Amino acid sequence: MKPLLTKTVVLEQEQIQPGFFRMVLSAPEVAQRAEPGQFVQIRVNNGLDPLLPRPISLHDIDPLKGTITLLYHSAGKGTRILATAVVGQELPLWGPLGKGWKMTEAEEDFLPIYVAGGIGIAPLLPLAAAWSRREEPGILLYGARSAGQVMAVRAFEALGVEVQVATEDGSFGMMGRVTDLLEQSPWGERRPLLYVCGPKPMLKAVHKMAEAKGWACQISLEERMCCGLGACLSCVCKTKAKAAGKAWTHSKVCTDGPVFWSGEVVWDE
Amino acid sequence: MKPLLTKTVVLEQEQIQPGFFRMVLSAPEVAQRAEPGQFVQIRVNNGLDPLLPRPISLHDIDPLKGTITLLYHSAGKGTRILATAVVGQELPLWGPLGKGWKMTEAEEDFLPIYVAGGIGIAPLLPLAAAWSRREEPGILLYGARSAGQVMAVRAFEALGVEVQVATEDGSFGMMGRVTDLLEQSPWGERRPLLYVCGPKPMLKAVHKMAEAKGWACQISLEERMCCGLGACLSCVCKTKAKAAGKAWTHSKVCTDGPVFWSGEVVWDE
Amino acid sequence: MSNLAVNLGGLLMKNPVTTASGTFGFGVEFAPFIDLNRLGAIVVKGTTLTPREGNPTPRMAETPAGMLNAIGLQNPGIQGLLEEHLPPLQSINSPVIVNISGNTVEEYGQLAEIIDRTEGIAAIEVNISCPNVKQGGIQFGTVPASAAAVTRSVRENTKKPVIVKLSPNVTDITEMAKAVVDAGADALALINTLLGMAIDIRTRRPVIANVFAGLSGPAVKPVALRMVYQVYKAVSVPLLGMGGISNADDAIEFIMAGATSIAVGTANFTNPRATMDILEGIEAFCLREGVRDISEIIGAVHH
Amino acid sequence: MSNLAVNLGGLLMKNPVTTASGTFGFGVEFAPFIDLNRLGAIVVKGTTLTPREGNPTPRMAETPAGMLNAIGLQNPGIQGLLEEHLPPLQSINSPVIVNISGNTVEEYGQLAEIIDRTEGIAAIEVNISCPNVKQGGIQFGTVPASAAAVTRSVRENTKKPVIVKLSPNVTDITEMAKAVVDAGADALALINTLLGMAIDIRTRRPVIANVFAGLSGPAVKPVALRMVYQVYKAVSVPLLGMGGISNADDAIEFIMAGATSIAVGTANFTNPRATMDILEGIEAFCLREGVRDISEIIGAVHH
Ligand SMILES: Cc1cc2nc3c(=O)[nH]c(=O)nc-3n(C[C@H](O)[C@H](O)[C@H](O)COP(=O)(O)OP(=O)(O)OC[C@H]3O[C@@H](n4cnc5c(N)ncnc54)[C@H](O)[C@@H]3O)c2cc1C
Ligand SMILES: Cc1cc2nc3c(=O)[nH]c(=O)nc-3n(C[C@H](O)[C@H](O)[C@H](O)COP(=O)(O)OP(=O)(O)OC[C@H]3O[C@@H](n4cnc5c(N)ncnc54)[C@H](O)[C@@H]3O)c2cc1C
Ligand SMILES: Cc1cc2nc3c(=O)[nH]c(=O)nc-3n(C[C@H](O)[C@H](O)[C@H](O)COP(=O)(O)O)c2cc1C
Ligand SMILES: Cc1cc2nc3c(=O)[nH]c(=O)nc-3n(C[C@H](O)[C@H](O)[C@H](O)COP(=O)(O)O)c2cc1C
Ligand code: FES
Ligand code: FES
Repeated sequence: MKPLLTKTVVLEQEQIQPGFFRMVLSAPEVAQRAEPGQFVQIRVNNGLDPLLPRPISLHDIDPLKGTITLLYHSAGKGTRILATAVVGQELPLWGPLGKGWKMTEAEEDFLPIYVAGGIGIAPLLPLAAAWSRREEPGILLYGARSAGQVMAVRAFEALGVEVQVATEDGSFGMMGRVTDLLEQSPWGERRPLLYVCGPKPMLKAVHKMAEAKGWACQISLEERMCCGLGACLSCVCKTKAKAAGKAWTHSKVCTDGPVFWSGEVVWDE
Repeated sequence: MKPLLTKTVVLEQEQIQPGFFRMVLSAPEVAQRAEPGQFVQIRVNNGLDPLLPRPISLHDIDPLKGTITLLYHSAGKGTRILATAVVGQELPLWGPLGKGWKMTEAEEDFLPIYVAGGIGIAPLLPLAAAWSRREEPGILLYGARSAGQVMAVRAFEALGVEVQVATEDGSFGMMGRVTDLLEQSPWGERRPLLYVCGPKPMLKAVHKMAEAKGWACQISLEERMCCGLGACLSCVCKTKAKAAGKAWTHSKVCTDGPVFWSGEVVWDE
Repeated sequence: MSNLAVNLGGLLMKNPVTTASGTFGFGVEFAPFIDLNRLGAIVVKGTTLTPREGNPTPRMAETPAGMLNAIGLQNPGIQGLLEEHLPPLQSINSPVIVNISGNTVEEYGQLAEIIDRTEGIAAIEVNISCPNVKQGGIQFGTVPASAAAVTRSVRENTKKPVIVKLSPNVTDITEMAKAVVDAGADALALINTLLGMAIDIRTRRPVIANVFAGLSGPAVKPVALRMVYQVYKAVSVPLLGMGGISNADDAIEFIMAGATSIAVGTANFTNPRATMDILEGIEAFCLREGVRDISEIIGAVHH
Repeated sequence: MSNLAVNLGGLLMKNPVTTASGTFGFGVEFAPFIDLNRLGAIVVKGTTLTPREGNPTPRMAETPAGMLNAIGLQNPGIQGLLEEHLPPLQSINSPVIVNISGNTVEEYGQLAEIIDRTEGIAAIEVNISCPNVKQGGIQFGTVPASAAAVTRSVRENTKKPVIVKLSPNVTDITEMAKAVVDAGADALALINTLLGMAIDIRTRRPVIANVFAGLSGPAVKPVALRMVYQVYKAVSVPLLGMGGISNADDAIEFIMAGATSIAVGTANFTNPRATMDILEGIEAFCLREGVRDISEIIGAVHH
């Protein structure tokens, strides 16, 4: 569905963990068009500082209420300003953008396995919601640095998702990484379909495991963006070239992705 | 007294006429140092847009409460942002700056006549307060475009100041300009000391009258400013040169002024 | 309603608002937000003879009121453009301008020759100033004789309007302007990006993989405007002004400095409707100020 | 505590933080806000042989993340400086650098000669690049031979460290840098302001009385940083980096690009304590990153 430019209104803004915020926006037309894994380009204020919008995934899509929810880390200048937005404030954004998680090919046989690292949990919730509507809520394998970076677990559980958490310091769930959770293949006899979102090193590690084990796998990528529309070519990533004689080509994370089948993705060394 | 850089807190913010705001800030050290006719350089936000501070006069100085009051027109980008500041918000500023109204030479004989045009009323209130503490509240001659641009009249009246207003459309007081009020020399036998603040054409007109009639006259000037400290030389105005053979020299509105004796000021054609 | 139609060196535009190459893709990307038919013209992404993958990432960094980009002319090549991206634009009622870059003077001529015989392309914008390509790029844009040679090569291969796009990274922009006008340019576009860089102090490496990158956006507006003003005084061909235009007031500043048309670049990223907002703002300004024909205010600051 | 002392072409500074000429008056203006003794050096307002009233107003305009100024070198002349403004600085424990401008090559020499025999001035910054003076100014800053001539004239008249300040309004900054280093510069300062302008669309006149003005502030930082990077590669004298430095991170970017010292300009107007905040931020960075001597990170991005 085509994206649109709209002025949203902040309905809720809450710090759910130190530095991590959950924001509900009134954006009926976006909510009606959006699919899990898509994102929006949000302006954090009306001025020139910062100049560019920030890409943030849709963490919840409620077409009935006409709302979208963002889950974000106040990481730098722009998201820190976003975190100061108050209820009632207007925030312009455009979206929904990009190609989200692919569900069609997987419909029949697969068991959805959400593999999240840190704030990478954000775009997986609406996917789990969609799977749970198909009565196949799946399993969440969630890695984080410590308990202070574990979010949205209850929302997954409410959907019937089985949740397994690993933290590096052991302050929540088992001590270890998300790859340790994956090692245990907690899906038994079922064929897993991995949906992966998180920091780049984690994406690479999971990708490598999936390839070695032959698991189906989709990966959500991040790149610096200007337009989010496929126009500026800022946000490219390397993907397998279809043309002969070429190892890779540049795809646009914003419109060809952000979600790719792992087989498409070519990592830089 | 030396200026200082300080983080003030907004205590009150009120739209008193369409586009005109009165803002009370907690700024104890500034309030203790400030004199009538001085101004502050205020940052309207913490970002780079707008980059520069805005010079705003002190409209009320309360060293006991530790507050200063600004009366300002949301004229452009910066002041429009200032007008969105909410109670409790921090706003950095430095001040008090500049040389304010001069009272010493005038002490004995003169009757203070405040001559204001539009928002030029702002820096005259603390001056009237000082004069009224000397039990010589004086007369305010106030010109504005229409009733919607007449402000602070009650505050002057509360100080015992006699108030005469002229509006161009006659919607408040007499129809006419502040120079029409001046024509009537409402000070009777007393020697007037004019304190003038307002738009440039009005300053020129009053200056011309004062020269013709031999009235003592001080004028508060405005120029675009960067530093407000006499360092950048952005804000100069022409003043009579002391050196022989020169018609004028450049003075700094921010530190040599903003208030000048009318005899010092040289207008551009 | 004021008359906003302008003639940019033989290219008739129904209004002065067009897009800056590389910021508007191939036009259709913005179709969800605006009516492309309302644009005075559409300038598409820079095109080369053969396809290019461009530079590695990061290719972009935000800067105060600006941005750095080092896309490195990623594009599908002229054939890709003609086959894939031009057809969807044919139903649009706005002239298409193709922005071209070559590695050699000859390549510019070849590109011009291909475009000359292609229907549906109204004019050529010659990019002699892309700072993100190692080979050639910057050299053509900063040496008058080279810029003139490129211009002549294009001129000799097309009858379509030739708009030469100047680099701001020069001591004297008027010298460049005169050289390319003498060599046959019908109009000049300015400015391309200023050469800049940014450093990541944590990694102690340049932020942009390519090290250097082009600065655009509101930050550069004062420089761009000054150059349009200077070039207007120096040559008599019409100018396509750009560099930091974010709103109608900015656009009108460029027009008053001497631009016949203006291009919206980085502003498309901060507001996908920027072109329309600017067009409507120009219309409102003309109405308010009693400007009956936009030509009344072109170069007004010089009068 | 890390060692922050640097040697800028013979001028010993206890830390790399100094002020950009024209933005810090004669130092004392900022005494209410900061301890001048903590500055690595103080660069005062540009000085000429005879007093100047400068340009008419408006001399200043705000731009996106930047500002335009056309002060036009208003100053009390070298005698006025020595009599009025230098004495108050003598009690300050930071070296004073005087920034000079001449109308002719000879005037630069005369100024240098006067400064050479004046106690209490530690070094000379030679402004060959002020864009706001009709006579001479811009010419010296954009033609390598003229810049070299000015530099030689100063060099021949002083044994004090000579810092030549370069204009960014050139095609190739390294060519200018090499020319003045060959002519005897001990260090280079860069950048001065970019030439820009602004138009008031209501009056249809330039905003600045002088028409053209110099752009400074965060907007220009990417260009300034790129030039410091390029010049560091091209010459071996130390560099005084400036252009849009607003905070410690900016300053460290310049140091990593190759600046031995940095100057704070426009930021003094947005925060009169900017120099101190930047100094403290550099100290904190060094502590955090285990930098024991600032020299470890000068030019780090090149390593
Ligand atoms: C498709 C997509 C979806 C995303 N979804 C989320 C989400 O749901 N929740 C969340 O917290 N974050 C998300 N991010 C990352 C988020 O966009 C960045 O954290 C944010 O842009 C950082 O901006 P800043 O102003 O805080 O940081 P700054 O450091 O001030 O940003 C400077 C510049 O770098 C860019 N940048 C910095 N970090 C990143 C990054 N990791 N990815 C892309 N650009 C970056 C910014 O956009 C900006 O242009 C997503 C990114 C992408 C590309
Ligand atoms: C000493 C002094 C005292 C002042 N006191 C008051 C006051 O008490 N109340 C009040 O409403 N206004 C006052 N002003 C005017 C006020 O500073 C300007 O209205 C304000 O700076 C405009 O900023 P802006 O962002 O709204 O407008 P913009 O148009 O966005 O400003 C753009 C630039 O122009 C400068 N500028 C624009 N207009 C003026 C002006 N008239 N004077 C100086 N600089 C200007 C701004 O500072 C800024 O740098 C005073 C000015 C001076 C010099
Ligand atoms: C992401 C990006 C890509 C660009 N690509 C091109 C290009 O391919 N060809 C070209 O001539 N200019 C290119 N430019 C320069 C713009 O067309 C324009 O000249 C410049 O950005 C200044 O305008 P602005 O400040 O409005 O963006 C590009 C600019 C950006 C930001
Ligand atoms: C108001 C003002 C006055 C200036 N005067 C001078 C000057 O007299 N001599 C000089 O060499 N540079 C002068 N400059 C340039 C600065 O020293 C500095 O090179 C430039 O502003 C870039 O640094 P910044 O972005 O940190 O301000 C002036 C700059 C400003 C803003
Ligand atoms: S962000 Fe512009 S193409 Fe992807
Ligand atoms: S504002 Fe800087 S000298 Fe007056």
